[in-house]
Amino acid sequence: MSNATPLLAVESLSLERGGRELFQGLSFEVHAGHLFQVEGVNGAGKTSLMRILAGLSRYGYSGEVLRNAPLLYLGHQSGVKGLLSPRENLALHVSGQGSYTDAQIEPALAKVGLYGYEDVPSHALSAGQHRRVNLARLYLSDSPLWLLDEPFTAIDKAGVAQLEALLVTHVEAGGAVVMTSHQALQVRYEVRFLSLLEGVLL
Amino acid sequence: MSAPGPLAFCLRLLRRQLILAVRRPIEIGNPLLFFAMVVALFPLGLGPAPDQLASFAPGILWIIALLSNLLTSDAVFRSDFDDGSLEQLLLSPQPLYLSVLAYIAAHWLITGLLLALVSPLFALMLNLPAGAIGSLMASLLLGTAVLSLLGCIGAALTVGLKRGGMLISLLILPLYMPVLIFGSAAVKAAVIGAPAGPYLALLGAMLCLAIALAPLAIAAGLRISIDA
Amino acid sequence: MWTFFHKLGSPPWLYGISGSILRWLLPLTLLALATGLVWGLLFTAPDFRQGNSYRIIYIHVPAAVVALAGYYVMALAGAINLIWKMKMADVAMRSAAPIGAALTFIALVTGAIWGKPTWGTWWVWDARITSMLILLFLYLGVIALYEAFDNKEAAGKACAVLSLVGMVNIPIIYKSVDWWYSLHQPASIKFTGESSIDPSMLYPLLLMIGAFYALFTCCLLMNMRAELLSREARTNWVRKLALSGGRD
Amino acid sequence: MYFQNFEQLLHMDGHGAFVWAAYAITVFVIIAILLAPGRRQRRFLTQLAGELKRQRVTDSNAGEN
Repeated sequence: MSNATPLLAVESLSLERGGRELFQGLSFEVHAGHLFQVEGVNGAGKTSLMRILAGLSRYGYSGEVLRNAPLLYLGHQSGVKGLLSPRENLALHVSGQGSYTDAQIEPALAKVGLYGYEDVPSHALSAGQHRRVNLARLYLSDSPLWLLDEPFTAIDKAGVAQLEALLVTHVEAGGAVVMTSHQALQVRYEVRFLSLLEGVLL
Repeated sequence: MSAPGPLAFCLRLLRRQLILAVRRPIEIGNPLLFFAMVVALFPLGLGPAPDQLASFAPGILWIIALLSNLLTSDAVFRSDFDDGSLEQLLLSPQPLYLSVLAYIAAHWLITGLLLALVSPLFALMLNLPAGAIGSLMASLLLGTAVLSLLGCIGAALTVGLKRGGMLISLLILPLYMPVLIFGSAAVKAAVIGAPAGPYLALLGAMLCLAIALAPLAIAAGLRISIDA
Repeated sequence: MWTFFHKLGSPPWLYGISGSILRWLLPLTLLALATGLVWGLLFTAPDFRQGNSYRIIYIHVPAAVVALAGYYVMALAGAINLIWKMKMADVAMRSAAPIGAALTFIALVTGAIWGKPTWGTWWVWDARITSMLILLFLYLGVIALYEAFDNKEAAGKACAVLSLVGMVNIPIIYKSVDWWYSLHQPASIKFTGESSIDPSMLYPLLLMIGAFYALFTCCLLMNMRAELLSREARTNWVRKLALSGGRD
Repeated sequence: MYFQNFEQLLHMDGHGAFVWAAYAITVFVIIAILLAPGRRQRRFLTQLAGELKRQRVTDSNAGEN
């Protein structure tokens, strides 16, 4: 397994913001089946790291990031349009990773607890429900690499448990996940921890 | 669940932008209302003499079209930037060049095209000779497309800034000037009975150049703005 | 060749070499400027149609020429920054903008002053002056955009894109303004000279154009040195320089 | 020298005010853009030197404690 090409390889990544070194010489590889949780206090640079990994930040850091697989990045903002219904939000999504039929979208929305809300204008939904619309993309996605920045924010307990189960299913099926979260994952799976200061903890 | 082809994706974006616009009709109505109101300002400022208005009409109509285009172009990427959709667009495996063109096409359809369609009404209010209305519409159709392309460059560069509104006019208005020159010249030519074709051809040439190059600048600008 | 590029990317080397270039270029520039000014003001015969007011040509034309060239320098530096991610190019672009704007300003003001005795009015929508005005707007746009960004690296890239867009547009703007002017040109206003310029007027003019180019280079290098220092404030060589009181 | 005397030079057949004003403004702007970077550089260096001195003082204080 370790000989295979990693889905994501990071080599001696360093980032400085405002004269402060957030991380230095960070190197790690993400292979199929890996579930990474990035650790660090607020302001440690977790979001900066995720944006660099996704390819949104393209300068200001030094080091190499090799992306070998299609990735799905969920950031702090949900990208859900209030004027569109959840169904339209998914069917007309700007990420352009798939074309989804109603037969695919409806079960995905049902799984994130939005059954019956498919055609309600999204501005009538709560912040947590917006996040859920966004999370429904995980059920639709066939990208092997998921980069999730604080996916549990504004999600209730049952939703968190469901999401954790989804993550395990994904990595067991040969995917990989890199995520940030302040709460420990409650999963029966080997979670690798990535510290911004010390690299991969084993 | 295969990814859509580039063209299908463009059409999807176009549809998305148009649905978003149609669901907020006031956004479509605003530029037209602006157009109507500024047209009403000119007789108040210049005096109601029909001859005088008629001789200024090509310039007036073109300047208002330009301003209403400028005012709306600021918003093209704004809401997508605010809610994070723009990040997803940039991460998409689809060619950004074409995606950007879809955004611009949507912007042109809901501002430039509509302005061109209602312009005969305002042209009559300003006493523009009826013979010039055809070339007014044609020049607006071509010219506002160029304006949309240029305006989106400014929008892409300033979308990450809190106070982008005034800045975008400073960046973009100098680039609008050639379009204004040839657009109003086309109408003036038609007023005096000269052929407007050469001017329209020049506008068309500008449109081709802008379609080829502007999306590159817009794509680069969006990547920079997302990163700032 | 590559070592040269490598050195070009090294701030201390650039700081040193620009210092030694300035040491002889700056006096030379000042000398050329002074010579050109005195020559143009005192030793040339007046134009037979415009009289003495034409003497403004010795500052107006060089300023306009170099201001336009400066925009291309700025855009080129921006392109290098975008393509090869060279930090020095960003420094150069940032440094070129205010100089170009100042030269454009000179060209505009002298043009307006020249217009009063020649055309009887301070401002004429003449093709050249209008183009200069648009060029000033383009420069100010770049400067304003740079100042609007908090993240200076992003600011540099955004300005690079904007100045490249401007560079593509400048020929179009110039051509269209030129054409627009010829369409509307009132019969009473005609540009004189130019086509048959006398050698006795040409030589000081050429000297002044050269002097303005040199002036642009000097100011660019000096601005770049100041910019380099503030960007490299955390490095040892700048600290050493600060402690030694600025003597290099 | 084209002009006969100083007065003629100043007057320039009535165009003197324009010519001299244009030249004065130009010289003024040129001097401004020539001096600006030098001033900026000096200010920056003295500021940095002061910062470094302060730092050294605090460092040596820390060393004594």
